[in-house]
Amino acid sequence: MAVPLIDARGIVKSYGQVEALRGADFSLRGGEVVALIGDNGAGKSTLAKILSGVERPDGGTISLDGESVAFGTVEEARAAGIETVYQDLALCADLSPAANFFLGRERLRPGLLGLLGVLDNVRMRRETREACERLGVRLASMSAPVSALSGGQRQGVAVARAATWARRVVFMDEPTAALGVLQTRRVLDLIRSVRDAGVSVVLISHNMQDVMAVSDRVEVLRLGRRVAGFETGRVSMEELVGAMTGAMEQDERNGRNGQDEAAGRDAAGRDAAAGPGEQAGPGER
Amino acid sequence: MAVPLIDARGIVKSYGQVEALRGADFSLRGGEVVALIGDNGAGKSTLAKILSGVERPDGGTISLDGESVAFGTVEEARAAGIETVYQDLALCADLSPAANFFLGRERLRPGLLGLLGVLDNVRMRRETREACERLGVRLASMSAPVSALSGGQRQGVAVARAATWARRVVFMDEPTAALGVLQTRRVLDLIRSVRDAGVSVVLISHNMQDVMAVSDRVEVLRLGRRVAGFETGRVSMEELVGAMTGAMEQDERNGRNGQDEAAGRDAAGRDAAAGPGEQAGPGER
Amino acid sequence: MKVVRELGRLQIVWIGLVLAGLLVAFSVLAPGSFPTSFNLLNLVSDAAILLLLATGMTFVIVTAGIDLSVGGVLVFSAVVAAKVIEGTGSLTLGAAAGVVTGLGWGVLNGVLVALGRIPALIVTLGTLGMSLGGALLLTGGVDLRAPAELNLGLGLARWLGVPLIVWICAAITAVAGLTLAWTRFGRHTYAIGSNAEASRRGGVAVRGHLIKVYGLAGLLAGLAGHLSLAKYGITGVSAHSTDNLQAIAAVVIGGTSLFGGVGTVAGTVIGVFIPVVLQNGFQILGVRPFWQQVVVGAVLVAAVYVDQWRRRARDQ
Amino acid sequence: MKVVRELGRLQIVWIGLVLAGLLVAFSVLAPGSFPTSFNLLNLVSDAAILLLLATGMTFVIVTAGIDLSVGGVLVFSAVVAAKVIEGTGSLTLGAAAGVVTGLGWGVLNGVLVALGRIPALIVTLGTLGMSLGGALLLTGGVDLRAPAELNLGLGLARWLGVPLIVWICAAITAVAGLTLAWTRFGRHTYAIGSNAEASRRGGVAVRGHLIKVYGLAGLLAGLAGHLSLAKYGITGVSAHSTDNLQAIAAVVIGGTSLFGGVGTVAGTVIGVFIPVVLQNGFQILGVRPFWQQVVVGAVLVAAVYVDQWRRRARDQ
Amino acid sequence: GGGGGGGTGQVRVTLVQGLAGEEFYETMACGAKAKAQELGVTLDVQGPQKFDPTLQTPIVNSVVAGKPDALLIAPTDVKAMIAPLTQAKQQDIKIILVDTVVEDQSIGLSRISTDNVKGGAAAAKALSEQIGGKGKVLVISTDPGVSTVDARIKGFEDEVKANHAGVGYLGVQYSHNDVSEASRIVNAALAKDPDLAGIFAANLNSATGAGSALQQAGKLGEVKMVGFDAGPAQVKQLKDGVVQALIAQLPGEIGAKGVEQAVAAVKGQQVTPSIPTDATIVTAENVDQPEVQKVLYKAGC
Ligand SMILES: Nc1ncnc2c1ncn2[C@@H]1O[C@H](COP(=O)(O)OP(=O)(O)OP(=O)(O)O)[C@@H](O)[C@H]1O
Ligand SMILES: Nc1ncnc2c1ncn2[C@@H]1O[C@H](COP(=O)(O)OP(=O)(O)OP(=O)(O)O)[C@@H](O)[C@H]1O
Ligand SMILES: [Mg+2]
Ligand SMILES: [Mg+2]
Repeated sequence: MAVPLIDARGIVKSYGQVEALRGADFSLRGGEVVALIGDNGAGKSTLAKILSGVERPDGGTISLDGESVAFGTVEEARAAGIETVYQDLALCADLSPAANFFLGRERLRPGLLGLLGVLDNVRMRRETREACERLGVRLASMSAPVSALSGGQRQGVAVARAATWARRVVFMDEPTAALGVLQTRRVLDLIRSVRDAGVSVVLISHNMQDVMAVSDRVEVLRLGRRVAGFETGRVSMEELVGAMTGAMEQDERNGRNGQDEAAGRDAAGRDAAAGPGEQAGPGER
Repeated sequence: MAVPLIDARGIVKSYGQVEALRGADFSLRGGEVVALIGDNGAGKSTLAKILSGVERPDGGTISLDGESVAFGTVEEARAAGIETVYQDLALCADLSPAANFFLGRERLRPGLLGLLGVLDNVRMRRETREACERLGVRLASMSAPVSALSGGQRQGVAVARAATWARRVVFMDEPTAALGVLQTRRVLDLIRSVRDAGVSVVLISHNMQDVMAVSDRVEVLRLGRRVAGFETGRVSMEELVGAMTGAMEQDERNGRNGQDEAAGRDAAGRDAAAGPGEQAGPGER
Repeated sequence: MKVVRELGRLQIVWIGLVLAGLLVAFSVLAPGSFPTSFNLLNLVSDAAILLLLATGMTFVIVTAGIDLSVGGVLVFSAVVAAKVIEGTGSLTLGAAAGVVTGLGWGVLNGVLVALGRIPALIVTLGTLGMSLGGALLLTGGVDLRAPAELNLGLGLARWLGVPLIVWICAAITAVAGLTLAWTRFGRHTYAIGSNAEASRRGGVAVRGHLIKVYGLAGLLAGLAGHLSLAKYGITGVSAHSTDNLQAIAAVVIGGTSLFGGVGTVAGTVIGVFIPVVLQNGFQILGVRPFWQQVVVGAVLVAAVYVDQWRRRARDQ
Repeated sequence: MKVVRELGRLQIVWIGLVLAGLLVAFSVLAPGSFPTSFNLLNLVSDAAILLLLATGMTFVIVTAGIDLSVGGVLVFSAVVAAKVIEGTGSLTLGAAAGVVTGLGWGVLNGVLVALGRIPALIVTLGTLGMSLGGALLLTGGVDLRAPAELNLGLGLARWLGVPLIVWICAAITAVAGLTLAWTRFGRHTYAIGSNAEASRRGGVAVRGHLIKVYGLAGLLAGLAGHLSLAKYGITGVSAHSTDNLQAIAAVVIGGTSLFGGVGTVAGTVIGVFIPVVLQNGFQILGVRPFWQQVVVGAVLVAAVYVDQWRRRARDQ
Repeated sequence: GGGGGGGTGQVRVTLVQGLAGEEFYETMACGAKAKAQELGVTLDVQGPQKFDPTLQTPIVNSVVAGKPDALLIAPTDVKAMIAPLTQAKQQDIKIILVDTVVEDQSIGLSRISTDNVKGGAAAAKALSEQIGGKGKVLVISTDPGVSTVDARIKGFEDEVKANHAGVGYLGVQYSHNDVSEASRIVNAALAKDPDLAGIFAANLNSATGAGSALQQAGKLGEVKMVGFDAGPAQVKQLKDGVVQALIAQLPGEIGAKGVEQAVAAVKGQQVTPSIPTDATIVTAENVDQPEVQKVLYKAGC
């Protein structure tokens, strides 16, 4: 198997007194869907932000295609083909859906006007509407600002944007939290089709059905550390919940995941990186 | 049966060109859990805001305990014992969780200091922490502002707040969207216990499992109108999804809900108000 | 809370109607003196230079920033222009020097705001003091005079009966307005003001863009300095201490939010003219100076109130 | 983007260290003149009245508002106080009249902002013009004099060697600071500035609270007017046109965000003293006035930069 | 002997201007500096950014903290400056009042004052003469409440009312020291009274703005203008025909005399308690005469 697309080791990040990540590992190969799950406050969003270049880690190493990188700006991550649906969506509330969809990638008019930087609003609106409707999200008005959209409509715009622009990896931090039943299904379909197009997807979600439905692997974060990794086909929902809440490692009654404590975090991290055919046990706390 | 606690008829609300509600009906009796479901942009949040006094409707009537009211300020709704978890949470990002929890209801120090308006921060922090932990939400730092919390932690604060203060009704607009598995279960438990204490709950959710698990009745909004009402025990998830997306009313193959078109919206609304033992059919569009 | 941008467009209609209403009212009350081409032309001519400052300020405020330094930069640039003309004898070099000087101050503001992450109010308050002090140092506190060929040339030149300075300011304002409304540069300006963090995450080069925006405001202040030198024939070292507030007020009257993300140059144009027209009209009506201050203040609030009220009615 | 409130507390430590550094530096450079009780007392005494204005401004800015009218309200109140004393001969009545007048202007601001929903900048720009114009109308443009018993009484009185006016301003500032930090009133002030809509939904009486906050700022400006009348013996109709900017600058230097929700009165106190100390120190060092402007501007930016930089280092 | 100074024997004098960066006061500072150099004394110059006692008081306080031997000051208010100057007096600093005075006669060992009322009257005479004794005249001032400017206007008004019956006085407008504001005022005035005959611009920025408006309207020279002060910029305006007459005071001489008196006071020599100075009317005709050349202000030093 080739080197992982993203390989993050021992990522540490604290905000003042709060340690959001305490040495988290994460790795991702090309063309796979990895679910990143964990309790509230486990550090999932923080990890996603660090791997998207939004936040700078306090410690740890990140390599991309085997080469060590020091992400610290979004531009670098974007240049590497990484897009993200942030949990807080990161939309400009005063701008229209189309302006947000094309933010930083505005389409210009053809010809001289384009050279002068004149925007092609008609085209951008059309493309945005199309991308949203593909997700089943109907926008009542294309010129109303994002602040006038319903929660689900906003999320639809953010998901459509990331999926459209990603070339290698798309991080989706709870992309369906505000979406309706139909829209959620469409997003899961989208994740699959994006994966089929060769783009890796990292899905952060609290919905175990969705996780089971769409992911190839599941990585579990707890209190800022990776504590377990599973192959989706071979794990049950109860096991996932147990790993998230820490119930499992306390009683270790689950044979398949009850590996030796000595395997520990590092072992688990390496396992996960090695291939989807294996699954790692829960690490120590 | 007594008069409904809340009875809203023909609520109309437009924002500029966009008609968010086009004559929606809604009614609620004491001590019941009603799920309000619908596609993205169906107008659920708008309806919740109107019934919480945050927005003023353009048309329609609202009565509370059979008396017509003209909500238009949050104070009135609060005075009537109505609390709300807003979809956008409506927290002050710069303030601490405790400050948000007690916003507008600050606890003062006992004695003279209290008369001077001095806050009892210690007590407010303690009570906030307790209320959040009852939901399984751990707050790493009680003095950090809400902007430093994870998505789930924020939602936990908002849910705990509304549930703590509600005396008659609590509207919960997607209260578990950002919550983990455990926390979601706790919120569903909370909804039940709140109901058992005699407080009505309106649950807006896209998660049909949760809706089925906790609600007594389900009301369906589509394109700004109430299109169907069901008793939860007698409806399947497919039927709910069908009613939301409009698939059902198009082919009308579902006998139980395929009432005469003439029953129409008003009939549906009255039915729903009549009692939990009945269920209304989908209204016309 | 934030004003819907679409309505932002409509808003111009309303605040524009307020201005039109004022013009009509004064024309009715003083038919012989107010609506004369002589008076209106002078009115436009006196507002032209403020218009440049307010246009730059619009960009800055749309990014949720503020620029208090414009008056100081104007004076400093005028002094540099005057010195260069005096030294080289070339009007073109002088104009260029003034504009470049303004740009320099603007870029300094932008760098301190964007890279130093110091609040814009403090940065520009600091550069206001520095540029004004610098201008006084360069001149010893004694106003420099423009050479006659500038003052009598550019200062008095007319085209189609309208002063050249008005044409220049109007053209630049129009270009700036179109840039803000229709180009990528403008789009990024709105995006940063609406949500700087989201813009950064979206891949907008926020820092670079802020430097450009403050640079633009400085450049326009520099140009304003040169034009002011031409028009008034003097550097006016003590004369521009209220320029910043005047420009900010014009921008806000025009519907731009101090919290960023919303606003138009067209609104600013109207916002420049409302106080100017009020002042002119009341003076022509013979309102006593102290009363003028009172009435202008009250009418200003009322004008914006009408505008807000109409907007809210639509909003409901 | 918004500054963590907890760090807001710590920030005072840093900006306070900057002030302490300035005090030490000037003491070393001018050991015989700067750190004398005579000089420091004068320094405090000269800053006292601005402190009142800046304290009121802190509340206003924490609600994400702004008050440009303070200087005008100060003058108007001073004029009313002087007229009442002249008319009735009672100093107490005069003081009361001044304070009540200030409160009235503040409440007017608050009503227009809260109920009229007009941008605070426009409202207070309008009331600035109205109050200044009104003061000029009342006086005919000629400064009124305070009666000798006020000027020589309250104006010169000392307690424990410190001017009474300083005690008054310090006491009021302390009470205001404690109110903002520890009481329900303060909590609601922060809440409104942080998210007015969320506060409204949370049941905070946003409009009433805003009226109170602007009323407080007006009241303090009215009191400042009376104290200024006592201290300087004149109403100073032309003297207060930059008070608003000075007060706003002090508030922002002290770490309060113009976007609301964050800030402390303690920070504002330091923010008042940094420019005052700079000016005083450079004057004592004999720096020429023009250079002073340049240097004060530069040091101001640097001081806030140090503060921001330290904060960011912690933040990471 | 050099009182409370650094003990170096060098006499230290500080000049506190009424307004830093204004030509009148800068010229005064130049005159003072030249004289200080001549007498071998150290001279510091300070001044507020506005003509305003609340801004001048802190400056006086910090100057006094530095304990110079003598203080030359142009008090910005006859009453408000008494308190800080009394403090200075108590510190044994010799006080010389230049340009303006305070009410308290015991302050100021010497008072070298400009009579602004007289200057205003002179402006009225000059303007009346320019317009041939009849026509409407307008006054443009900076801000209300600036005592020196108010005095000029008062002198102007009184003189017009008393001695120039043919002159129609239109009153004062305030430009807030802003050139474009002054220009707007004159525009509106011309729109309202197309037969405007004369303008008295009470300070430089007002004259500049008014001149620009007249120039744009093509009424330069037709509407007569009288300015105050005779700095290089004003003299240029005079020569360009923007203004027809200037009222020149003697700031340089006031500065020089002030230093002379201060040094005398410090050294315990005889001082002259009161030295009034006069105002001169400068016109295009007399500007090149040597005795008028002498009174023109100098552009820096
Ligand atoms: N900017 C910040 N400042 C301070 N603390 C922060 C900040 N961002 C995150 N944290 C803290 O770091 C921890 C992890 O947060 P994170 O958002 O990564 O959790 P999460 O796993 O995404 O949780 P959720 O499922 O609730 O979204 C939380 O305790 C949170 O309070
Ligand atoms: N303030 C507003 N201005 C303009 N349009 C609005 C505003 N609020 C809501 N809308 C529009 O009204 C419609 C209904 O919005 P609402 O938020 O009620 O939907 P919802 O049912 O809650 O959807 P979701 O499930 O996505 O939260 C949407 O089309 C939305 O764009
Ligand atoms: Mg998260
Ligand atoms: Mg919703």
